[in-house]
Amino acid sequence: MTIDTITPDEILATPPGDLAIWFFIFAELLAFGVFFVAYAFARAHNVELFDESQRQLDISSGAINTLVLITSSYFMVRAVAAIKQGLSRVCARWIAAAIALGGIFLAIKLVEFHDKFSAGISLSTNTFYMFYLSLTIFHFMHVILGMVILAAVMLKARRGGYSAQNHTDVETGASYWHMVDLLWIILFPLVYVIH
Amino acid sequence: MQFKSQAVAKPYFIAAIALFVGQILFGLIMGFQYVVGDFLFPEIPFNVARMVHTNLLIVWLLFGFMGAAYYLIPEEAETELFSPRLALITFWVFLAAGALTVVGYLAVPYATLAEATGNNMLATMGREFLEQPLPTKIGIVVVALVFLFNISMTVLKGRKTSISLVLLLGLWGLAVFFLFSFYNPSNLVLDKYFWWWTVHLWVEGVWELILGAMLAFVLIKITGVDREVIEKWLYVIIAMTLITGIIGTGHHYFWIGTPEYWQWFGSVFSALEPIPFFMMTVFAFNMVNRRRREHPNKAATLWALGTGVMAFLGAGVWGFLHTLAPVNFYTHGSQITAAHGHMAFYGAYVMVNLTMISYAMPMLRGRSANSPSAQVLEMWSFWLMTVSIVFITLFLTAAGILQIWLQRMGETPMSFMAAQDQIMLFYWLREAAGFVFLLGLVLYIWSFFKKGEVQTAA
Amino acid sequence: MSETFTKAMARNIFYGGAVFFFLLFLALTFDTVRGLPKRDHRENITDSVVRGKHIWETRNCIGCHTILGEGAYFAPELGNVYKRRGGEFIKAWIKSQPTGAPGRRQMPQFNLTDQELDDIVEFLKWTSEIDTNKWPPNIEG
Amino acid sequence: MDATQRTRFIRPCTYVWLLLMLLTVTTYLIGEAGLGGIAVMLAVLGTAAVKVQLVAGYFMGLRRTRWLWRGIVLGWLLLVTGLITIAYLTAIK
Repeated sequence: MTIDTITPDEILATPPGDLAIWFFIFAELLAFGVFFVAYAFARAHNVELFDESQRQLDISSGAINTLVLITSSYFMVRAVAAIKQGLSRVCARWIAAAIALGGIFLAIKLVEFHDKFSAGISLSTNTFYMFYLSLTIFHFMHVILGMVILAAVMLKARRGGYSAQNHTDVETGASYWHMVDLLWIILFPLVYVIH
Repeated sequence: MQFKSQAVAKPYFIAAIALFVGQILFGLIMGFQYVVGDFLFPEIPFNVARMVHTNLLIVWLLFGFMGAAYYLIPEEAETELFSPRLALITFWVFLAAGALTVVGYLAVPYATLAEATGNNMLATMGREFLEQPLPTKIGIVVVALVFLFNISMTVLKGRKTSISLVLLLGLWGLAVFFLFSFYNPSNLVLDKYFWWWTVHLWVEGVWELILGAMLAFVLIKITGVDREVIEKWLYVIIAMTLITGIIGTGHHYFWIGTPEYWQWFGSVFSALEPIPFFMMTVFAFNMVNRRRREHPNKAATLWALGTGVMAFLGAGVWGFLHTLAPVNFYTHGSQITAAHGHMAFYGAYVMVNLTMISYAMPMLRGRSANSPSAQVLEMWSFWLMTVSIVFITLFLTAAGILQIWLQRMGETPMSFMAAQDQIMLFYWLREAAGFVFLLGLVLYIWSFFKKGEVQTAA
Repeated sequence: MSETFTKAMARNIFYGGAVFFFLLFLALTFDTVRGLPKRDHRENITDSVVRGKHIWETRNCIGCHTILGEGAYFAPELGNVYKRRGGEFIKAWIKSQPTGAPGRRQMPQFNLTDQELDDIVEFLKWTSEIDTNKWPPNIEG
Repeated sequence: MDATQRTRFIRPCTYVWLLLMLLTVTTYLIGEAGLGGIAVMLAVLGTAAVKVQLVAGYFMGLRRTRWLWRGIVLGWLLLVTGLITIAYLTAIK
């Protein structure tokens, strides 16, 4: 696999997209990171309860969701690549595909939530489910917010609002979307798999 | 002072400082009642002195916010205030309502006051910080609406800057969340749940927007750094404020009957609440270091920098001290809470008001800054007041730790009163620090009257 | 910071973040309010408890005491006083105030009728049965 | 951005994407098999860490930025996974 070597002149001073979104990304990473660690230490106190409740989760839908989000994240990379060449219509199509996959993620999640809520599980059932529902709902809302951002960027891209020289918003939207994917990449194994 | 109508801010600032003095006097009475229990009993029982102390605090801060708005909105919007006459009318209405309420607290037993003011029709009295009788609460809403109408019209017909927009957001938010003080269900848990929507979403939500806007305005004027940079940082700071502060309300929902998950949400998000205050301190020092002009008003610069630091210390550090659920389990309802309250209110909201007043007052009197000798006096008052609040907070923290150790830990816990007797020393020390604070406040007032050669109006 | 960080984006994050977290807060509020009846036993709120809360407010007890840890820190916590002292003690205490002991903290005499005394005790009894996640740490409150 | 540079940017990301899919499937299989214990936990957590580093480096483009930005994400990642490992180790005992 050709790992592309970075020539020193290509080093950017700041990450792609608007630096303000990166303040927001780091704040979100901090908040989610504290929740992940809180989950782990809360589990340390009642391992049996966590393992037993964890087994009731639908692991396949969690895995599919991971694949969906990673692919959606990849589509955003292709969208950024497209706009770097000035192909704003192609870029808009890639973003639309990413949003579609985001929609699939939400759908799978809603089915999962429906099963849990109809089984009478709520935030107050037990500590595991409190963490499971808080983390996944908190992430769920981030996916929605991400899709709103991408939709805004897509509409402007479709109208040809971006070009090879001016496409910071596309990179900003992409960076936020990658963060949403990155958080789920940790959330899935932590909550669904490891015990 | 570029616009005539900015002069309407002057009475607001004067009233603010006058009520501030009243608040401190009643604070000293209460401080003494902590050590000599029957001081001024039954004429002014502790609960009455407390109502006057806390209500004067909030009313004078509101006067300060309104004065600040009447001063900076015309300058930001680059147009005359919509109606200076309306501003003066609401000034007298608000002052009268405040004065009558305080007289009501002091002259009449609270039960009789409640009877006489329609509390049986709509019971909204008897809750901390919201003890005002119904007519006063309605008066506050009317004054707030007229005030907001006045400055919103000014902004609409003038230049819209981020600072005036953020200030309007904060002030409209303040008015909206005050409406929850009219909701008083007979279920205590629901009552407390939405009581915090007025109290917490004020001081850890919309008031921080007002604080940010005022500080940004003063920093632009003092440092001359261009508006784009300062407003950019303002948005990042208040974004972090609401991101952490809204769910941060959860740190009040640990022990009042609300579900257990609030202990996780409240702890995590309120633990992040010091971040915007830290950013505000870095922002303030950064702007002053990169200043493009030497503003003659050194005192206001000191106040602006002090606001950042003390807000971070009082609201941020001392808040974090007891915000995590396992810690709060022991510190809830102890003197630790009182310690945080003092330094947070002073560091964040008292100091930003004093920053605004010490910047705007000379302008309102036709000069860019007070004479150097007056400014030295003002700086003395800054250090006296700030250091005394630090000591009040330290003494109350020590009292709180000892109180928790004696009353809530170990096998043989003491009763409340027994524990209070053991920590009397700290209450004496706190009272002494209170008098130092009063001295600082007197110096602050004196500095406005001190003569000395004066710079021309910049 | 150079222009790599625009005010427009910072403003969008402010509005986006504020709305996002306020919606999340409303969702949590909805869930809390829906789940409260099981935790605060509101079925036990009799007329007497309601009148008791009214007396608690109109005598400004919050001006000296704390209830469930919130209020003034001058006098004892009353959220669990019913469990600590029992109803009769509370009524006797209120009737016998102020103590007049020199230098001690004084509680005013509210001249409550027997009915009002029963109401305030009912209110404090109901308050002591709220599920406060095992707060306060011990009976001293 | 000409064709060659395009491939130099997209091709690695495509490979990274396939690798991420593969790692996800392996995590899923481990989870489906219900394997437990420290070794498995460390393996799955390690996989997640690698995936995060890939996304941050290639998808987010941090490989093309100053070391500071990658350091922040890497530092955060090490802290979070480290604390999780500690929590799981203390739990097992």
